[in-house]
Amino acid sequence: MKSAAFEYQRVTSVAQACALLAEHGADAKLIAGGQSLVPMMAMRLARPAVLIDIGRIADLQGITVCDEGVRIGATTRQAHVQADALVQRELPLLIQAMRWVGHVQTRNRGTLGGSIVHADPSAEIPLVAAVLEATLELQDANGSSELSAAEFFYAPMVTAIAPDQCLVAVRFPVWRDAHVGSAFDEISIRHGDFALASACAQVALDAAGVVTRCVVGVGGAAPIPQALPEVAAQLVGQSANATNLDALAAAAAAALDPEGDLHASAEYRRHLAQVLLGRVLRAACEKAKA
Amino acid sequence: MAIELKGEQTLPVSQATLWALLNDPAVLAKTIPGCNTVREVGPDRYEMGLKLQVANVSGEYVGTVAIEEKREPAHYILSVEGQGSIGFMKGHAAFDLEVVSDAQTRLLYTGSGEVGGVVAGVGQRVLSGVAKFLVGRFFKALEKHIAETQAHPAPK
Amino acid sequence: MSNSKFRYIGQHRRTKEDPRFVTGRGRYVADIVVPGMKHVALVASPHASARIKAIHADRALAMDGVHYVLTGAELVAATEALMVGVDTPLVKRYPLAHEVVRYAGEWVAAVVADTRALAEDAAERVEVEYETLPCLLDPEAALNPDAHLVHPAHGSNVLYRRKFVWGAVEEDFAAAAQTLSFRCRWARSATVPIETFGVTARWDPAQQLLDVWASIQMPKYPDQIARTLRLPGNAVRVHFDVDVGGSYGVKRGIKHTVLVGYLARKLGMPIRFIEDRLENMRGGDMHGPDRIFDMQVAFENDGTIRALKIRALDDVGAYAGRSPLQLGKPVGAIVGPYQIHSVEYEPISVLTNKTAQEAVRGFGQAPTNFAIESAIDRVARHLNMDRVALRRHNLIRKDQFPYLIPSGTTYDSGDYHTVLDKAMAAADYPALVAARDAARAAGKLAGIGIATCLEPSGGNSSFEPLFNPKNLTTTWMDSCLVRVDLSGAITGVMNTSTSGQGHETLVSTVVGEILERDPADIRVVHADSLNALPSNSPVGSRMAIMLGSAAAGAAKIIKANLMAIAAHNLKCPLDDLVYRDGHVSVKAEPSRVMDWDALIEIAHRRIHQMPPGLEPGLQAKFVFEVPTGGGLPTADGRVQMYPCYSFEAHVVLVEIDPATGQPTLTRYAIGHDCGTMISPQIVHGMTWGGIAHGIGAALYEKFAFSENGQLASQTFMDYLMPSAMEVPSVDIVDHCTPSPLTVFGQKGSGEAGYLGAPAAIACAINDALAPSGHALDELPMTPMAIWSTLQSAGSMK
Amino acid sequence: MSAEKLHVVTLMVNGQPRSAAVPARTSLVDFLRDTLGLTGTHVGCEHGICGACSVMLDGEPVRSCLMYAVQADACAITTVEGLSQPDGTPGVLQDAFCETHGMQCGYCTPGMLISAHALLQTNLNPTEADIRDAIGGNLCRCTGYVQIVAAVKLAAEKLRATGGAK
Repeated sequence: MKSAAFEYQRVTSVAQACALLAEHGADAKLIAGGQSLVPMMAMRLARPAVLIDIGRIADLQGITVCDEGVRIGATTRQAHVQADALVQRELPLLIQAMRWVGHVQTRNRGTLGGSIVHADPSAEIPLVAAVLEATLELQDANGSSELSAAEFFYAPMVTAIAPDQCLVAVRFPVWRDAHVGSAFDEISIRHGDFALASACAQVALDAAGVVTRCVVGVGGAAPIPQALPEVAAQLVGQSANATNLDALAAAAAAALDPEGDLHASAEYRRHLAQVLLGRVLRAACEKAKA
Repeated sequence: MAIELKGEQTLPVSQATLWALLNDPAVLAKTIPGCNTVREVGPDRYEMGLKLQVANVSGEYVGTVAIEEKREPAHYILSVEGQGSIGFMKGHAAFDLEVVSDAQTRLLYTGSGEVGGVVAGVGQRVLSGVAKFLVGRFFKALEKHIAETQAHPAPK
Repeated sequence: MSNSKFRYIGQHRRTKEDPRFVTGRGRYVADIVVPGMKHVALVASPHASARIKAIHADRALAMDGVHYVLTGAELVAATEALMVGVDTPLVKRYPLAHEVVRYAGEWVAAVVADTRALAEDAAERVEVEYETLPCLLDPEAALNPDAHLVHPAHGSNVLYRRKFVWGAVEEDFAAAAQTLSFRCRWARSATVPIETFGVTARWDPAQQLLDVWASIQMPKYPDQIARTLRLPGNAVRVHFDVDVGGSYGVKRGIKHTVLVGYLARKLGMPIRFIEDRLENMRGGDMHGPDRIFDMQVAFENDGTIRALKIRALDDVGAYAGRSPLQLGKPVGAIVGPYQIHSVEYEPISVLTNKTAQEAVRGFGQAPTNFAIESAIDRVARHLNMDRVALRRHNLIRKDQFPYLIPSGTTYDSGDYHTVLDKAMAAADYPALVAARDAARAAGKLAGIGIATCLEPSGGNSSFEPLFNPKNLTTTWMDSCLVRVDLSGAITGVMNTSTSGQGHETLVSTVVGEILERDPADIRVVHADSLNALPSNSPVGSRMAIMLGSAAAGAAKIIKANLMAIAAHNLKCPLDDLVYRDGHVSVKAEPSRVMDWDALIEIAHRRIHQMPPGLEPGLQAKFVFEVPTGGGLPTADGRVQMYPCYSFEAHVVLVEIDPATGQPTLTRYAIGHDCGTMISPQIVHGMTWGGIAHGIGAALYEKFAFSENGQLASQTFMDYLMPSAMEVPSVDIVDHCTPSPLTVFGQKGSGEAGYLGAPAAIACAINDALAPSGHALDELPMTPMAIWSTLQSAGSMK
Repeated sequence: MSAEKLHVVTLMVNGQPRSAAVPARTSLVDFLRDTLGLTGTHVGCEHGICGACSVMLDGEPVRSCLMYAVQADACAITTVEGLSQPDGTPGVLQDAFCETHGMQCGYCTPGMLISAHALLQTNLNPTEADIRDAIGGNLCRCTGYVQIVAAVKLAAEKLRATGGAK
């Protein structure tokens, strides 16, 4: 299990990375943490001719405040995201998700952006990005562009990112509402495994306990990390004590078209999605009330 | 791992045109995802080179495509078999062309495929999703081809 | 436990091997660098069943740094077929496929290159043309007369099938008040050590000698390598001083070594092959039993179990090896720890187009225990009887030992009721019941599992003649050599490699005990196979018994020699002398003493002071035969299988999230009796490890195949071994019923925990499911399987 | 030998500067083992699940099969060999593993020690749950983890008593 030979280039700027991507196109691949890419290369499923190491570009790392909330550099390590005080304060949902992401050893190397670009349909960080409607900052040799997370995910491990583009940062909106609650939950066979299904939600309540904003989504139960805006919309205007959360979850799950695999049939995944949606909606409402 | 696929797509061409397109190796070469060479090796039999790149996974396959059980202009079975460094793939799909109107044809497909080798052992979790994505790409390419050829009809 | 009669045995002492492991100084096969060695990568079949039409190696051979591409045709011509455990000479097997591939992942060609990476580059460029053949995956379908034949020359897919009837089975069934029957299934899992198999070989043409370093645990490994390579036995030197990174049965590696040995000799280059994880999972041939049990039980209304009928259909995959014999070992404990009057047992071993099966911890006993314990639970549920009471009613009583079971084996000793009581006390059974009932009241599913199981130990070969009448092996000896050098330092020499069992600690403890010298100062080394005394390797929970007894035997000779030297020099009859701490004194006159140094000095330098007839120097070998061994089976298939029977009683509480089917083990206790424990820390460790492994088999692990024979769980992403997050803390309560057959009363413990954990956990899950009226009879009991069962029960929320 | 381009990798390993030229595709674990001869770090799965190859990279535990040696250029690595006392005898954590017999075959042990070491760097008073979480990414097939958890507890106790000196 040794990678096929490749040419290695460590770059010190995004511009350099983009220039190389422009030159080599689909034959090149960016690497930062490599926690998903390296095993695929070891099995020779992935075999880029050129590996462009963006792991040391300072511009791609770091967590800062931005207009809509928090901006996280694409190659910021997952462990740093998890330990960051700003993220802990402003993005509780992302923090709740992080404990399900791999193991401490992989979080130390794995990057936030790497997980999003890898777009595993069961991965936690892409789900949070999709549900929170994060904005992805992309760059290529011709300049910068942006995509909303809703436009980003196409299929399992397939995204809108072009072969010559580099994800630069992800901007997560922060809710300034007075009463916000969020929840992330997941079923995996063992801790740290790919989720059989996951779900997360965030709600905001007004002083009367009525839901004013809501986002919700499921992972592992669709080809992509699936935000469910219609479900969220149905909750807005309802009391946080709404009794129809399970019905909402059931309706949402029924509309999903998950794939079955070795560990979970499509039917079981749909069922887990329903259970988890009910749980996270309820938990988010409870936390918002508290 | 076995992969089951089923679906339909309505295309803005007549049944006869669609039939011709689906029997044209040049069109197949253009629309089958990753296909880079097609060489006719017999009646309704082609040798095909495929370079598939889905996300991080890339695989090169060499194989054959055969068109079987032809019932012009409404039905055929497309069989594909390929082998490459990351394993083999094979599959077959039945295509049924239903007339919707003079300018519209519904293409119904039902098929199954299997892959073997490392991909099967490692990628079982996402194979079906990826296969569906590739079918989608095929139809997008076919629609694009139709749009192009309708705008600029190819000389006979 | 208190072992006041022993000085070192049974005491908490540090393990001899650990310091080198914690400092990164273990010496595993992949750590051994032989100058000039080249590396192998394999071309594996992507098809489960296909004819090889052609192999084109030119593109690979044209690459810089690539030395050779070996294919089956060459290897088949140059080597003998690998040994098969049963009498099926036409089920031929070679390290590389020849003409036909029979499972996905089977080796088709081997590439030799300067580095492993280059070898993999070249392996990708070897083009193989296949014509696919029908693929057989279902073991029941394998029995059909029109099934695809995995080995057409053999004429059938059945490797072994026999119906044993021990006792008046039909009469007992007819006379019993009740009977029940069910089917249960043990999934294909294995021990999957964290180290894959690896081997390096070097051929020395001047000496005509093949040196082999391997990650090995295999009886008669050097002999098999030599025979297969058509070399005399003394032309193969296996270095047993290689640390083995876990095995628990599976590190057999014959085909790997034949391949590498052939290449080393052919190419005149040292050759290394270390399996990568993909090669290991799909083509390492280390999958374990894959078994369907059809069980019938005859019993009385008071719960007395009269008779059993067991049909065990085992899917061994595409080749045989020793795997069919895994249906043989359970013959020696076919009634478990219970007084069951008669048994019918029909083991059937079939071929399919799957990865070949090899020995796995317990050699087939854990699946059998799972089936027997499932039967016991079903009887209890059927009679609405308490499962513990039912077991107590049927367990063999302490006063009944030695106890002869219907299949011809005598159990040496035991006190099953006491051990069960201890386990129940450790688990605080009433509290456990209360916790279960509280969980149920709170809307959860919860269940308690009990399993009382045997660990046959002292590994004998009796299953070989039982399953293959042409095989008349009746001894499976093991040996030890003990040497006291001129300085008085003691060295023990063992004759096999070790894969974590702590044999150096075992030998030093035993020798120290006999010679009354501190084991910390006793060195233990592993001979190579040309220096070694006979050994049958650490299989079948045998080393405490076999190596322990051999070491004790050798040490006793040393001690006797020291006594003889003292008697000669003190001019005193032996009976008047006393041995203490290595010094010998006259009982009646303690001041008349010859100390250790003086005795050693005489033994090594002063033959004039030696008693007549005693060899100078101070070393002794001892070859120990398996106690109770030596017999061949009777015509009706009765045989004394293993000598010593360890016992374990598991008590486990499982809670299941009714919404998701996800189980959690919330409490686990085990009562364990393996007689005298030589090193309690080692025994406890193996027991905890065995339970963790059993948790894997019960809940997580399965080599799953797709409909077209692809191994779908080829990596650790899909073959799920439990981590510290899944394995609970487990309380072990010891009990000691010494074996009357061994020198210190020890029994075996290498399979402890694993032999009962899957049974106990399955019973717990079924107790949790019982209120739904449904049962789950297939391992692993995954969340989806549990959920699906509940769905069918219609009790889901 | 084929002419694969070599990259010079220079890093600190266990406090010593080391440098060697290797192909870009050489994984960090192969570099440590085959190039530098530090065979204490083990290869278990090469796809990032088993944890046997864990090493400290700039003070944090990582899986050395999941990165290329070139990526570690100029970094500081601690392997299991670096957990010992300067004279090569076991450090406190290693000694605790010997005391509780927190291993059998020893193959997962180096990775286990690295993960435990990383935990104890930041938490000298770990609960059992903390310990299990810290070693949750290291598979052991021998021990059932009980004696490993006990070893880490014992090491924490000893380190608390000595103020953290190894």
